Amino acid sequence: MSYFFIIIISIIAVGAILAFVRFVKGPTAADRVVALDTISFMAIALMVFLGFVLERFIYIDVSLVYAVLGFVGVITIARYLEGGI
Amino acid sequence: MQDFLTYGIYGTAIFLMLLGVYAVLVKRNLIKIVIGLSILDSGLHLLFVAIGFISGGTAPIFSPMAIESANKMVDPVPQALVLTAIVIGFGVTAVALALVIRLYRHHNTINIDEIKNLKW
Amino acid sequence: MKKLLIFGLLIFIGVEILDVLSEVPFGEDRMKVSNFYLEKSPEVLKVSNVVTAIVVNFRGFDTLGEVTVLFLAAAGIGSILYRRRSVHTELNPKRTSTEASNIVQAGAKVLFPLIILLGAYIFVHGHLTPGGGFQGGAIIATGFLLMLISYRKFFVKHSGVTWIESIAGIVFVGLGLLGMVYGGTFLENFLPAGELNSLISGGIIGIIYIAVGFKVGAELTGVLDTLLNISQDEE
Amino acid sequence: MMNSKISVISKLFFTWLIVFVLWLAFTTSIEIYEVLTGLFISFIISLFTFKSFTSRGLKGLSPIKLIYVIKYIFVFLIALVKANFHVAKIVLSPSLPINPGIVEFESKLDSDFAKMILANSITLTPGTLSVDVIGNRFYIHWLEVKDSDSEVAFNEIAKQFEDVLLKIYS
Amino acid sequence: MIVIEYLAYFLITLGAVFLFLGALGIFRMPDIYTRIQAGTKSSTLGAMSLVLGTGLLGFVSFTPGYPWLIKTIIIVIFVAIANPLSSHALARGAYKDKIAPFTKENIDAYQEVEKNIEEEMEDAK
Amino acid sequence: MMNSLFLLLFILFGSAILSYIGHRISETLGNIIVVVGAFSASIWFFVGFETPAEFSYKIADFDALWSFSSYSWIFAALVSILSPLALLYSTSYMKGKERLGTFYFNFFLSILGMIGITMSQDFISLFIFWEIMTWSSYLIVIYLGKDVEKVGIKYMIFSAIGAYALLMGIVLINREVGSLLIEDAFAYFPQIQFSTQLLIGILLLIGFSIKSAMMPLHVWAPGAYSNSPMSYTAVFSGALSKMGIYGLGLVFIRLLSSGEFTLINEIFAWAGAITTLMATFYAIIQDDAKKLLAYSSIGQLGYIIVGVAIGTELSIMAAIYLAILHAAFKGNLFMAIGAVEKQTGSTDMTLVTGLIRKMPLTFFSTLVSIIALAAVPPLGGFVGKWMLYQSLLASEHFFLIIVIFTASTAAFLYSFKILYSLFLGQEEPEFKNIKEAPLPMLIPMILLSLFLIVTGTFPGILFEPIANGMKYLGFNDVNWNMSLLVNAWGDEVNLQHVSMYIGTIFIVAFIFISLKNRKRTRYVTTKDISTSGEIPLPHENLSFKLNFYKPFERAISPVMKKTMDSIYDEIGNGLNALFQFIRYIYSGNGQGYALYVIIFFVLLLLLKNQIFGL
Amino acid sequence: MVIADPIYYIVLPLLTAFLLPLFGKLYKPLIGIIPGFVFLFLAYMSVILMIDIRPDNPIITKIAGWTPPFGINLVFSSFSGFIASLISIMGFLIWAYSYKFKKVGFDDSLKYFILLLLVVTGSIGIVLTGDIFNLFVFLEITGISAYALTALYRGRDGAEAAFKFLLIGAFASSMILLAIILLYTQVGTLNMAEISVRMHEVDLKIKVLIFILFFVGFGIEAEMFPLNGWVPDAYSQAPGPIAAVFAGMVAKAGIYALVRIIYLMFDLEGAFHLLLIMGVITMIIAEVVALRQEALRRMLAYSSIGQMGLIMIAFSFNTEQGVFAAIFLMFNHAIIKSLLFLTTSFLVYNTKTKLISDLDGFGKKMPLVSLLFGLGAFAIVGLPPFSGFWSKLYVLIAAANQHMEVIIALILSVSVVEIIYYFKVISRLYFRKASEEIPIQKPSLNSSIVMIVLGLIIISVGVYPDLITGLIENATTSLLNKDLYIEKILPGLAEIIN
Ligand code: NA
Ligand code: NA
Repeated sequence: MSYFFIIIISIIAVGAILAFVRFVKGPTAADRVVALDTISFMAIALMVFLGFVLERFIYIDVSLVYAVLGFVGVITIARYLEGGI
Repeated sequence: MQDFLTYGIYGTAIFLMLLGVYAVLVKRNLIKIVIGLSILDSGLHLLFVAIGFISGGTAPIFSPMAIESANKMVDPVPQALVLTAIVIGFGVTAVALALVIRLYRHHNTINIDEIKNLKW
Repeated sequence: MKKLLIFGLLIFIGVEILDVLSEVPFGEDRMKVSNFYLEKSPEVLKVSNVVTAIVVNFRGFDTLGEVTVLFLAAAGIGSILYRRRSVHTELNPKRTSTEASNIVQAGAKVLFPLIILLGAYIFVHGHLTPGGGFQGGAIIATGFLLMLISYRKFFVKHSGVTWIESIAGIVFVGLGLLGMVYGGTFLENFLPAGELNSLISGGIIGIIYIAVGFKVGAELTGVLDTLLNISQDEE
Repeated sequence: MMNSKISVISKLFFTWLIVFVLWLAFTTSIEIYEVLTGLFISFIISLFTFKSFTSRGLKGLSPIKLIYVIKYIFVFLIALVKANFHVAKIVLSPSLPINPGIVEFESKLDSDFAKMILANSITLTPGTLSVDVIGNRFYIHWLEVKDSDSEVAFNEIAKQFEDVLLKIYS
Repeated sequence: MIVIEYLAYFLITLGAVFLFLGALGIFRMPDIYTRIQAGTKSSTLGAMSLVLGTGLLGFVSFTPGYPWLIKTIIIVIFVAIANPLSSHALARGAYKDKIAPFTKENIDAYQEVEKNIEEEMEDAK
Repeated sequence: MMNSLFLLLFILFGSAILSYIGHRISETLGNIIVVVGAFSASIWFFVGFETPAEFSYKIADFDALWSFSSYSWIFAALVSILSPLALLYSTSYMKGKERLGTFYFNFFLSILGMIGITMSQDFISLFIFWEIMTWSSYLIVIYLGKDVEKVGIKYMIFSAIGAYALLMGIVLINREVGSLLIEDAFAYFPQIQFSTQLLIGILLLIGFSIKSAMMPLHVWAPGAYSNSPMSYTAVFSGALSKMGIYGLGLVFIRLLSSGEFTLINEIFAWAGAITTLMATFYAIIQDDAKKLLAYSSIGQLGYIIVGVAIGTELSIMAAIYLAILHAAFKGNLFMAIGAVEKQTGSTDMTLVTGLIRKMPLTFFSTLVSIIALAAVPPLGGFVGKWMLYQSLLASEHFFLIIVIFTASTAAFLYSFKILYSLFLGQEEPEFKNIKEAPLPMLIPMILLSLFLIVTGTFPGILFEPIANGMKYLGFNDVNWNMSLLVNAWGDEVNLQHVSMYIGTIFIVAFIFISLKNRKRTRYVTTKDISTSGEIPLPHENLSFKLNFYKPFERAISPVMKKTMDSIYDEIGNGLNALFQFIRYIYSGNGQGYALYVIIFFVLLLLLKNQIFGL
Repeated sequence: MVIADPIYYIVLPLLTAFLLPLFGKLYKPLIGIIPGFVFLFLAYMSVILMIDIRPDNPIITKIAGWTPPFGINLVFSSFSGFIASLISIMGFLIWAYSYKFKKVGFDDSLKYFILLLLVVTGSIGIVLTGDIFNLFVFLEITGISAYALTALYRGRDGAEAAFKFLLIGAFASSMILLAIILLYTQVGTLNMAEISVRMHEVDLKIKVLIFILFFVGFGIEAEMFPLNGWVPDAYSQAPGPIAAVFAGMVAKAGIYALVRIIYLMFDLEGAFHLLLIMGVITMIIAEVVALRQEALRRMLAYSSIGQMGLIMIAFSFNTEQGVFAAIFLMFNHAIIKSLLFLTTSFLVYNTKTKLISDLDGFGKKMPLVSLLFGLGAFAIVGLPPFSGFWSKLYVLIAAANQHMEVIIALILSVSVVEIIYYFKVISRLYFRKASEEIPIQKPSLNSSIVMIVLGLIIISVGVYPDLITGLIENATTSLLNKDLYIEKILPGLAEIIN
C-alpha cells in the first residue's frame, strides 16, 4: 500500500513541477491560470486519496469544496480576461 | 528530515510573507499592493497552521467512520484561530479594494505615486 | 537602489525570524490548553469537530468579533462606495459584448443551487465535519459570485441581505444572551448537548454556526455584489 | 395560464427533488433529523433557484429520456477514453504533430442546457475545445484540423453527441 | 470484490498518469488554446479517474463503504460538469484578451465574430 | 465664613466675570462694575483683613498654603494700589473699543494672578497664579491685534520659557525637598547636593528674570509693553514685571544664601547693569513715546535687578524701594502717554508736540514722573539711586557703579526727549482743538503724582513696610529711622535733607529759566519755512525732533547694530528651517510610511542586543 | 443576568449594529436615536461599575462558561475599567454631538452610526479583553471601522488617507499576529494572565523577537514614530467627531495594549528604555512638525502624536508616579483633544480651505466655538488652571523623581513649541479682522452642549483635580500590581498550570 501510495504521489509530484514551471513562465495570465488549475486538480485528487490512506472520510468534503472554489475562481479570472468584470 | 521540514515549511511561510511585504513596498499599482497584503496574510496563515501540526496527527474531528483518540490529533487551536485570521484578512482586503475603486474614481489612476494629495 | 535596500531589509527580517523559528521544530506537540479542548469537546459539548467547538464555544467570543468584522467590511464598503441608481436600469452599451457565453450561463444555472446546497450542508454539519459557518457561508457566496459574473443582470436584493445578516446576527447575540439567562455567562451552552456525531448535538453550537453561515453568506454576497456592480459603474 | 401554473410547481418539485437527492448523497445518511433538515433546506434552496435551474420541470424525469441519458453517458465515455489516448500519443511524441485552428458549425439544438452539454462534451473529448457558442453556431478550437469546412467539422466533432441529445431534448 | 479492487487500482494509476500527462501537455504545448486542450482536460480526466478509483477502493475497504463511493461520484460529476465549463470560459477569455491562437494553416473562424463585435463597440461609442 | 484671602481672590474673579457680563450688556454698566470691583478688592486688601490671614488646603496631594509674608505684602500692596487706578483710568481710555468684556476679564485675571503669586506660600499655587497672570496678560498684549505674530508670539515664547524653567525648578525642589511649601524649600535647600542647588537656582532665576525683562531675555518686552493698551501697560510695567523681582528676591536671598553662589549674583548684577545701559540707549533713539517708555521700563528694572542680585541689606532695600517707585512713576507715565494718545491719536514724538497748554495736568504728572525717574531730587528716585550707589560702593562693585551711572546720565536724555517733544516746543495747528484728558484718566495720574511727591519728600513712609519685608528675607535688624540711613563710610546722612536741598536748587533753577525764556519764545509750526534758510518741500516736517539725538545714535550704532532681537530671529529662522526639513519625513507616500515600519522593525532587530541585553 | 456586566460593553453595541439596518427600515430616525440609548446605557453602567471597583476586586467576566485560561474572559479592573468607562462616556458625547450629523456629501447616517458603534466596541474590547488573540480581533474591528470612517466623506481625500491607514494598519496586524503565533508556540495559551506566568520559561531570544513584533504592531496604533504616517492624513480627512474618536479612543486603546504587553506580559527591563526613547522621539518630531502646519486639523493631528509621545514617556518610567501621570494624561488628552477636534470641525467647516490663516476673526463670528477651542488649547498646552496642567505636572514630577532632568527639559521645550502653534491659532481667532464675510454655519444645540460639557470637565478637573485623581490612583495600583491581576484571573494557578 505505502509503495503504491508513494509511486502515485511521485508521478503527480513530477507533473506538478511541470505545471509549476508553466505557471512561472506564463507568458500570459491565462497560461498561469491553466497551470494553477491543473495543480489544483492534482490537489483535489490527492486529497481524496489521502483521505483513503489516512482513513479519514471527512477529507472528501474538503476536496469537494476545493473543487468548487477552484472552478468559480477560474471562471472569474476568465471573465476578467474577457473584460466582463 | 526534521530540519528539512522545519526550514522548508517555515521558510515557505516566511518567503510568502516577505514576498507580500515586498509587493506592498515596491509595486506602484494599488491592486498589486492589495494583493501583496493578501500574500502577506497567506504566509502568516500558513505559518499559523504549520505550528499547530503534530507529526502523525490528523484533523481534530471525532468522526463516526474512525473515532480517533485525541492524542493522534493535531493542535486544533491554531486552526480555529487561523479561521478567524482569514476572515479578518478578507474583511481588510475587501475594504482595501473598495478604497482602490474610490481612489481610481477620484484620481483616475491606480498608481500610488500619483495619489499624494495629503502630505507634510 | 530602493528596491535593493528593501530586498536587503526583507532578507534580514527573514533570516531573523527563521533563526527564531528554528527553535520551534516542525511537527512537535506543544499543546497546553488544546488538550483540554480535545478532551472536553467530545465529552462535555458532544461536538466531534474540535475546531468548531473552539470556534463557536470555547472561543466563541472571537467568532462574534469575526462575524462583526465581516459585517463591518460590508458596511464599510457600502459607505466607501456609494451606489449610483442607474446601475441596473441601463447597461453600458460598451459592455454588452462581454456578457458571459451562453454555455457558462447555462452551467451556472445548474451549478448554482448545487453550490448553495454544498454551502448549506457544510454549515449545518459544522460541528460534525470539516468546515462550518464561515466556510459554508463562503461557499454560498461563491455560488452567488458565479451567478454575478455569469449574468450581468443578476443582482442581489440588498434588503434581503440586510434582513438575513441582521437576523442571523441577532440569533448569535441572542443565543449568547440566553446563555447568560440560563447558564450565567454569555454564550454558555444552555441546551442539552445531545449525542456525539448526531446532527442534533452540541447544543447551541450548531444553531450558532448555522446563523453564522447565513450571516457570512449574506455578507460576502453583499460585498461581492457591491464591488462588482460598482466597478461596472464607471465615472 | 393553467399550463404555466403547473409548470411552476413542476419545476419547483423537480428542483427540490434533485437538490434533496444531492443532500442525501452529501450526508450519506438517512437519519431522521438529517432527512428532515435536508427536505427543509433543499426546499428553501429550490424556492429561489427553480426558475433558472430547469425549464421543463418533472418532464425531464420520463423513463425513456433517462435511458437516453444513460446512452449518452456511454457514448461520451467511449469518445472520451478513445480521444484521451489519442492526445496522450500527441503529447508524448517528440515532434508534437498538431495542426490547430478554430472551426465553426451549426447545431440543431435549441435548449441552452443541451447546448451546454454538447459544448462540454466537445470540450471534454480531447482534441477539441469549445471557444464560444453564439446562437446555434459553435466555435471549436481543434487540435488537428482535418477540414475547415463546417459540415465536416460537425460530423467529426459533434454529430454523435447531438444525435442523442436531440432525443433527450425533444 | 477483488475485481473492483483491481479496477480501483487501475483507475488510480490511470488517473495519476493522466494528471502527469496533462501537466506535460501544459508544459509542452505552443499556445494557450492547445495547453487548455491537452492540459486541463487530461488532468481533469486524471482527477476524475483517481477520485473514482479511490471511491471504489474505499467502498471495498471500509464498512460501511458506500459513503466513499457516493461522495467520490459527486466529485466526479461536479468535475465533469465544471471543468469543461471553465476550460471553455478560459479559452474564450483568452481570445477576447487578444491572445491569437497558434495555427499552421491560419484557420480561425472566430476571428470574424470578434471583429464584428469590436465594430459594434466602436459604433456604440 | 469665607477665608479673607480667598474672598480677595473671589472678589477679583467675580469682578472678572461680572465685568465681562456687564460689558456684554452695556459699556457703562461694565465700567461701573470694573471700578467698583477694582476698588473693593483694593479696599478689602488694605483694610478688610488682618495680615497674618492663612488659607491652607490640599490640591492633588500637594500641600498648598496662602498667606502674605511681610515681603510679599509689599508687592501685593503695590498691585493693589496701582491696579484700581489703572482700571479707573481704563474706563475712560478704552471707551468705545471692541470686546471690552474680554479685555477687563483678562485684566482682572492678571491682577488675580499677581495677588495670587504674592499670597502663595507654596510653589504649586505660585506657579498656577504665575501662569494665569501670564496668559491673561498675553491675551491683552495681542488684544489690539497689532503685530500679533511678532509681538504676541515673542511674549508668549519667552513667558513660556520662563514659566517652564520655573516649573522645572519646582519639580526638582519637590523631588529634593519632598514638599512644595516655600518655607520647606528654604529650610531644606542647603542640604541638597550643590550641583542640584545650582541647577534649581539657575532655573528659578531664569524664570523670574524673564518676567523682569532682563537682558538678554528682554526682547519680548518693548513690543509687549507698547502694544498693550496703555491702561494695562501701566500695570504691566508697573506691577506685573515686579513679580519677577519678587521671585528674584526670594531666590537670591532665601534659596541661594549659602554664600557659594556669588558668581551667580555677580552675573545677574552685571546682566542687570547691562540691561539698564542698553535699554537706556535704545530708549534714547526711539521716536515713539510708548516704545521709549517700554525701553525705559526695561532699563529701570535693570537697576532693581542689580540691587536684588547684589544681595546686601542696603541693595535689597534700594531694589524694593526702586521697585515701588518705578511702579508709581512708570504707571503714571504710561497713563500720561495714554492720555496723549487718547487725545491726539498718536504717540509719535515727531508729530505730537506742544501739548503743555492743552493738557497741563497731564504735563504735570509727566513732569513729576520724569523727575522721579531721572532720580532728580527731591523726588524718590534720587533716594533709591543713592541707596543703590551706596550699596555698590559698600560691596566694592566699582565698575558696576560706572555702568549704572552712565546709564543714569543717559536716562536724562530720554527723559528730556519725552518731556520736550510732547509737551514743549512748537504748537501744531492740527492739535489746536485738543482738550485735557477726561477726569477718570486724570484722577489716577494726579493721585500717582501726589504719591510720588509725598514719598519723595518723606521717603521714610516706604521704609517701614520695606523693613518689615526685609525681616522675612532674613535681615532682622534693618538700621533705619524714618529718614536716616547709614552710608558706606559710617556717616549718618539725612536723606530727607539731602533730597530737599538739592531739590530746592533744581526747582529754583527751573523757575528761573522758565521765566527768563518766556518772553523770547516764538511759536512757529513745524512747517513754517521761516525757521530755516533752505527751501523746503511742501509738507515736509522740519521739526528738529526728527533727529533729536542723531549724533548720539551715530555714536552708539556699532553696538546697536547686532541687536538681541536679530540674534533670536536668526535662531528662530534656523529652527524653522530645521523643522521644515523634519516635516518632510511625512512625505505623504503610503508606501514610504510602510517602509518606515519595516525599517523601524529592522532597526529594533539590529539593536536588540543593546536594548534587551541579550 | 445582572444589570451591569462588562460583557454588555461589547455585546450591546454589536447587537445594536446588527439591528440598526432593520430599525432603519422600520422608522428612519431610529438610526440616530437607538445608538444614543446604547451609549447612554454604557456610560451609565460605567459609572455604576466604577463606583465599586477597587484594585483588589476586578470583575472577571467568563464567557461561554469556561474559566480562564480555557475560555476568553473580560477583565474590568480599576485600570481597564477606567479606560473603558472613559471610552464609553466619550462615545456617548460623540454620539450626542453628531446624532443629527448631516453635511454635504454625506447622507448615509446608517453606515456612520454602525461604524461609530463598532469603533467604540473595538476600542473597549481591546481594553477589556484578557485574551491576546481576542485583543487582536478587537484591534481589527477598530482598525477596519477606522479605515471606513476615514473615507466617509466623499468630497475629501479620505480614501487616500484611509488607504495609507490601511496599509500601515495591515502591517501592524500582521506583526501582532506573527507575535501571537510565536507566543503560542512557546506558552501554548492565549490568556494574558497565563502568558504572564509562563513568560519566564520562554527563551530570551524568542521573547525579544515576540516583544519587538508586539511593540511595532501596537506602536502603529499608539501613533509611535516612525509608525504614525497615517495619523495626520486620517485625522484631517475623517469627519470631525471621528477625529475625536481616533484621538480619544483608538489611540488610547493602542497605547493601552502596548502598556498591557509591557507591564503585564513581558518581564523585559529594556522595554521601558525603548518606550522612553521612542516616546521622546515621537513627541519631539510631532510637535516640531505641528509647528509648521498650515491646516488646522493636521496641526491637531501632530499635536495628538506629540501627546501620545508624552504618554509613552510617562509610562516608560515604570514607577507609580509615572503610571499615574500617564493615565491622567490619557484622560486629559481624550477629553481635551476631543473638544479641540469637535470645535475645529465647525471652524474648519466654515473656512472652506481648512487653513489656519483662514480663521481670522472667527472669535467674533463663532464666539462659543472659538472660546471652547481656546479653552482646549490652553488646557492641552498645560496652562493652569485647566486639567492639562496637572497631568503635565505629574509627568514632570515623575521624571524628576527618576532623575531625568534632560527629559524634563525636553518635555518643557516641546511644550514651548506647543504653546507657539496653539497661540498662533488663538491670536488669529480673536485678534485679527475677518477678511471677508461668509455665511456661517452655527453649531446645533446638541453639539454646543457636548462641547460645553467637555469644557466644563476641563475646567472642573483643572480647578479641582481631586475629582479624578482617586480613580487614577486606583488604576495605577491596578496596572502595577501584576500578581494581583494574575491571582484574580487564575485563582487556582498552580493547579491549572501544573
Ligand atoms: Na473563529
Ligand atoms: Na468547523
